Amino acid sequence: MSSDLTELHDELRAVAREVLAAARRRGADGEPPSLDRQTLTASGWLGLEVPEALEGAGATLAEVAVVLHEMGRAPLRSGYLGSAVLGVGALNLLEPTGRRDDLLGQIASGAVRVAVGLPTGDDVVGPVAPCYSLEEDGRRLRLRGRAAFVPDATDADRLLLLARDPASTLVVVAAQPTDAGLRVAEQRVLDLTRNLGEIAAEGAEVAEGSVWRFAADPEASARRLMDRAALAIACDSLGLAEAMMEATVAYAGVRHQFGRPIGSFQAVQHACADMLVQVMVSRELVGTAVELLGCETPGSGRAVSMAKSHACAMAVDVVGKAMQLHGGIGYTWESGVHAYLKRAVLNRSLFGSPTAHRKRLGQRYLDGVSVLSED
Amino acid sequence: MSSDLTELHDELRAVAREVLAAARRRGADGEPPSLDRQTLTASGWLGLEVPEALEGAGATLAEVAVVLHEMGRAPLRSGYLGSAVLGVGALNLLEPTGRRDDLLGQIASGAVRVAVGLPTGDDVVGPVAPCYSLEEDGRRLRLRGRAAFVPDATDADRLLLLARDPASTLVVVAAQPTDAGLRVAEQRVLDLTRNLGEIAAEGAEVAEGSVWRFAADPEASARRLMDRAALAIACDSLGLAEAMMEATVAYAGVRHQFGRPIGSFQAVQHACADMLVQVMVSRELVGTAVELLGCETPGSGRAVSMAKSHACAMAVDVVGKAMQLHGGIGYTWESGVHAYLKRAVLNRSLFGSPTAHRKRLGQRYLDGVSVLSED
Amino acid sequence: MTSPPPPDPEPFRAEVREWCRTHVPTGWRDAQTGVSDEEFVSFQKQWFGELREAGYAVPHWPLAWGGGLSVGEQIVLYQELAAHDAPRLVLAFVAIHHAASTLLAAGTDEQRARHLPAILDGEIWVQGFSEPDAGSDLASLRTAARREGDAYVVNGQKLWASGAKYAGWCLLLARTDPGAPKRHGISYFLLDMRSQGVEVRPIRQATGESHFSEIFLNDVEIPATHLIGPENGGWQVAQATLSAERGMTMLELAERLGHAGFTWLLDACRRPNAEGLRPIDDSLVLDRLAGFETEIAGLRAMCRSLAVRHETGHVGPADASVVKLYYSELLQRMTNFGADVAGLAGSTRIIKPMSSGWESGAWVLDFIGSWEWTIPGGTSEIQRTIIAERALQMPRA
Amino acid sequence: MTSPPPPDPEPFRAEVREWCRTHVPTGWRDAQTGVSDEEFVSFQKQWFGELREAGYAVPHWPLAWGGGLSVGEQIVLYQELAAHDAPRLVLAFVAIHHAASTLLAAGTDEQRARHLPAILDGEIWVQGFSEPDAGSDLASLRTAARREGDAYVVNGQKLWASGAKYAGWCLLLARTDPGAPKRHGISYFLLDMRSQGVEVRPIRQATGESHFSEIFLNDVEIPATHLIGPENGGWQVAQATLSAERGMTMLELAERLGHAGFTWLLDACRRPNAEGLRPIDDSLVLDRLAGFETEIAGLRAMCRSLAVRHETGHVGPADASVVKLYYSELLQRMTNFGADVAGLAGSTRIIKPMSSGWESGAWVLDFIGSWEWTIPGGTSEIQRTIIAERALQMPRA
Repeated sequence: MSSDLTELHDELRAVAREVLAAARRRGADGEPPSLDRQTLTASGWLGLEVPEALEGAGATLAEVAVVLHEMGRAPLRSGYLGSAVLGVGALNLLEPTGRRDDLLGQIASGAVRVAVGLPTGDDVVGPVAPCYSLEEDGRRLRLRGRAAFVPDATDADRLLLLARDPASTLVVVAAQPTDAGLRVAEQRVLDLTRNLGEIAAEGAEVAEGSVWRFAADPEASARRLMDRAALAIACDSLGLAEAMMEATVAYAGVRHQFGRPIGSFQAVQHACADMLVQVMVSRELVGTAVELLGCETPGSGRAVSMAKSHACAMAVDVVGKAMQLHGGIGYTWESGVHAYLKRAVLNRSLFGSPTAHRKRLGQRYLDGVSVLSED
Repeated sequence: MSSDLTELHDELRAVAREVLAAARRRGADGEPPSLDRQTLTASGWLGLEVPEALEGAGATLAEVAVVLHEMGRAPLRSGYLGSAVLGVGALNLLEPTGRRDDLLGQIASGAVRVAVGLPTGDDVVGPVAPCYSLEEDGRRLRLRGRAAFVPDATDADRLLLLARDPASTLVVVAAQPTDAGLRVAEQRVLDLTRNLGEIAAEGAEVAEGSVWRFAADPEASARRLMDRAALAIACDSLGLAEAMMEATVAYAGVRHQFGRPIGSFQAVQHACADMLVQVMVSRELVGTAVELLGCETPGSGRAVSMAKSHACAMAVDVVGKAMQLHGGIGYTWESGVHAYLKRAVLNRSLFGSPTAHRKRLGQRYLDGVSVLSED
Repeated sequence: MTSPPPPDPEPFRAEVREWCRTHVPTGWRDAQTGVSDEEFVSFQKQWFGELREAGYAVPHWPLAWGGGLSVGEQIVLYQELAAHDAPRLVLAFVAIHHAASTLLAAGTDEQRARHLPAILDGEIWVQGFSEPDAGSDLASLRTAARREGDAYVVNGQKLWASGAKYAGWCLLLARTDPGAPKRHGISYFLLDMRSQGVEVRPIRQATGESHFSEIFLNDVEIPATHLIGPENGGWQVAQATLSAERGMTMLELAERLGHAGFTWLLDACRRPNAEGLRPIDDSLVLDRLAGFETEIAGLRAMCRSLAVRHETGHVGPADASVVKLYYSELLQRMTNFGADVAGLAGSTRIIKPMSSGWESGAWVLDFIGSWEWTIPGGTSEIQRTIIAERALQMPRA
Repeated sequence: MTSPPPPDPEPFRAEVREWCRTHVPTGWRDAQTGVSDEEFVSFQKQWFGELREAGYAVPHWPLAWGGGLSVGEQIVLYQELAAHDAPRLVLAFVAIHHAASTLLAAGTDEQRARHLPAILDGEIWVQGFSEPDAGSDLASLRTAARREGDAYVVNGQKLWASGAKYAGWCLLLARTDPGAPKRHGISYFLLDMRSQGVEVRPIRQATGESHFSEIFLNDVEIPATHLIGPENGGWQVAQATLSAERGMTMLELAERLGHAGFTWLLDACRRPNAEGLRPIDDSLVLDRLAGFETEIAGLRAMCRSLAVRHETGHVGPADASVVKLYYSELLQRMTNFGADVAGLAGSTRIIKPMSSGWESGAWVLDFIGSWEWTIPGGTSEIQRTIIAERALQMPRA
């Protein structure tokens, strides 16, 4: 990495850490912790991957990953995942059209918030099975299907829904939540720092010009988009784990029992050492995946599945251990450890469980492909 | 357990521990450690399960399990597994005949040593797939097949080979290692405390009256015999682990580093505590299986698979941890820890790996049988 | 082990089974989901009353006080209650176990006569041991009790008092001799929670519930007759009774893990996921399930052995720690696996029924709730140290 | 990180690949199985000579002494040697890494001129650090060196000296000031193993091999000119150089785990068992394989990062410990799984090839051999303490 880029990332990271920590402090009691729309817009993060010509920053997935990592460190509802990660990510994979470009610009400016209707579960291997299909109804096209656990669905002004068209080609259908035949409903989950919802299409009429096509191979593009979603969650889990590891080390340094800081007990020291090792391994895997997926390198899917399966399983272990080492305090609502644990558990399932991603890796051994030639 | 029985077991255990420890001390350098034939015969352990009418002790699997446990604590070659556990076990499942009774008596007196040709691998679920088959050749029967890793094969005077007869019924074929068409060859393994061999039958002619039938349902009886084999190994692994746990605790009490006994370091203490917990859990599972298999209770197969899978995986972990906590000394040949580790690794695979036994348990969930009704 | 073989428990088992069939309320889990505190307390008291009438509420108490079942019968009772998925006595728990065993072991005749019948009548108790700076290191507690005439005046703060908001009485540890070494200046009191100066503030837990409270004690007067055991001898009383109840309650919890817990896990694995696949059709999942069933079988057997050893007086010095450690970590691993298998849908179960145990099928909540077992009552780290030092006699640090 | 981007390593990669194709001896594993000590030494020296001629033997040394490859080129070199399953330089290991880095960091010009060319010529070294009562607690070593005129007279006993039976020279730590605090009275010597009073006794290991020896030192005279670094400053010299070689050697080992190690694991899983089933057709096995591939990928990336940080001087205080700990425990878990999958047949591989690394496909032997990584060079327990105290700055006990 060039030194310019490193400095840029350091700066982005420092600003994000400050902004997000401030937003968490502002959180009203009883309300889900969230980053308000103005602050998010002002941050410039929404347009990071939007081309400069469309008023974006023209940056890359690497910078988005920095923000995602920081958002894991300070979990809040923000709409960033729906709009900037999945929305912009989807749009950048589509054929450039005026409508697409307009929407990119509107996301960058914060004017429009987007949610993307993708499979959010264990569909990580084989042909993509989108949640929606387009049917011909005379001259019109109608949309049917239902995507569940869609990030930021209920706050979205615009919906981008991955579907198969009547020719079985993967396309993206642009819709409004208010369209007839569409229904958007929040799905309440234990993790209050995520906003997830279901988008049901019951024969919704698709407006003229709302079926958008991928610029490259649709199957590969859709899989890429889903890989991006999985990797975004891996970045988040890495951030969660890192923050909880640091919090645990800090707490163990000040909490005294038996006349000593608990951090001087070998059991606590060794548990923290294991946390660090696990976090460092995940960091490498996530970093590699961000690099490869950002460059459209072959084998990026493998790197994503490694990062997703490792980081999301690791985060549950590390945050769980953090709760344990915080003792009674860690089990209180007030300590906030629970929020990290709930998010880590949700992250583990969102966009493919560790097992599902390992199945994708394991498929290669069966296929007899030389595993090493990919390296 | 009645107090008489408890006292009997305590006495048996104490004697066995002493006899086996003495035999290990006598071990000549360079020779595989072994229990000599006279001592074994004099111990009376060979005839524990042989009926009193046939000069045996008329005891049960519970007493054999005590001896097996102690043999795990002090691993030696002895022939006990082949003759007293598998040989007597097989014979007791057969129709009582003069020949069978004679052989039982000869085993009890130490006059004849036996090996039993059973599948020794992962054949633990479904119909038994014996290693041998009987073919009709005019009026004669010929035996074909090959059993590998048969305990105590090369020292045996008599072979009992599980086979399917021409009607596909499971039977036991009694043979001599010197019979034409039979070949017994040692299979050298890393674990020097076990004597394993291959018994190949290449159309060996079966003598008149040498096909012995099971007294009860042949399929169930053969499975019972294989369960007995698996459980014998579980007892052994429990003994291995227990002995190494005790050795580690003792060593940690005398070895000093940093001016303290290493047993006062939390990392060592907690590792030893985990050993104890695992050993205690295995002890319960093995105890339950011995009780159920000894009483021919339904569900004993399930208990055996639980005991085998838990104890044999546990022993590898516990003995491995023992090597780690012994530090450099534990890695020397002289310390003897390696002998326990090699035997634990071999035990894990012998008569069904943990995975194979868990598959047998898991099959029940698929079959939709109410799992709880068995309790 | 010189005791005679226990009497055949099968007739008693048949009796309990019949009773469970006719008495365990059907659908109580749904009915107890999202209820108010009042409804919870009323349900608990009613269920306790039914058990009491059957003679099943306090089976471990001496016959004279209303108990008197043999250990073999207690094992059968808890097996059957678990097998029939009966509600748990969560509200009466401290009263019938900790309070009763303390009163029986160290109480005066008057104290027993005052409280044991009252407990059978529904008196609720809470344990006031932990403090903000005395968690794992309980002996460093600082709540102070100063003798003044016929009473002690108590000041301090207690933490992690389970069910304090419902309790009429509290088992209180307080320091009566500030000059003595840590464990030697502590006394054990029976505190009436309606006394002046007692304030209870619920603590919200990681699961969102508030089973625990802080108790603030501000110049609270406790009559000297409410001291239990000798002055400054409270630590010994607490140690003797802290693990006394472990045997049978752990057995109950182990049986529940084996019945409801494992059944729900099988159910979760049989439920098709978003892709229409059943986890149970994957050999990876079958292997994990078989591993859990095995571990639960080991735990249940260990608990039965421990209960029997309790009766014969052969309990090892860390047996209770072994069982607590193994149960709590198994519970944690199993609920973690349940949460993994349940997937995204598992996170939508945002409330669990009251009166249930630590496994309810709401996997994510159950997983988070499992820390309520690995932390309180001595963390897993403390248990390992106890096992090493007491059972294995390893040298102290 | 302000260094310029490294030059494109691809041309160098092509060069190394071509060289490996023409130079790595085919079938060396079979040929090196069951060979005598002499054949092993001769094979190692020959292979070392070939690498030296190509400029690949000591790539990490300064250019002036015969090395001079950039870190990027070293990474490529070790990746390709692993990818082509080249023999390892096990015999020269201590010489080219520990001895050389010690000489370069603390040696005099004379010492360097005497030994560095000799090492390139095949001089074998051994490390004499550990003692019977100084293992994890190395600083408590008791071998004593007493100054007498122009020489030191050494008495004591060293343990765990890898390759001592082949070595011409020894890196020796001995106590020169018995009165000073533990770490302050130790000096570092270059000991000629042919000196009077040096006796080497091989130790048989758990695997049955004897790579290690005890070294007995009985009134051994070492000329004062063979002191390296200041008298009583040996601990600091040893600390500075102990982990100096970790970066690139760990990278090499990680690459080997990723190539030969994982390939053998796949092979073992594709081999039908006694029942004719291939483990790889079980999703449980696939899941484990995928987990190992992921962990190896993480390890390899971590080693690459560490190598780069070495060059830029950004190495963290416990980075070497993190990598050593993770590698050794991963190796242990992976060889354990290999032994499990290989089943009974795995126990019949009773000998492994010389010149190989810690993975040879003889799974049970490899598993047992893995303790050679989790114990020496600081046990896993010691590594965790180092990580906690140095990287996480946790309070010392």
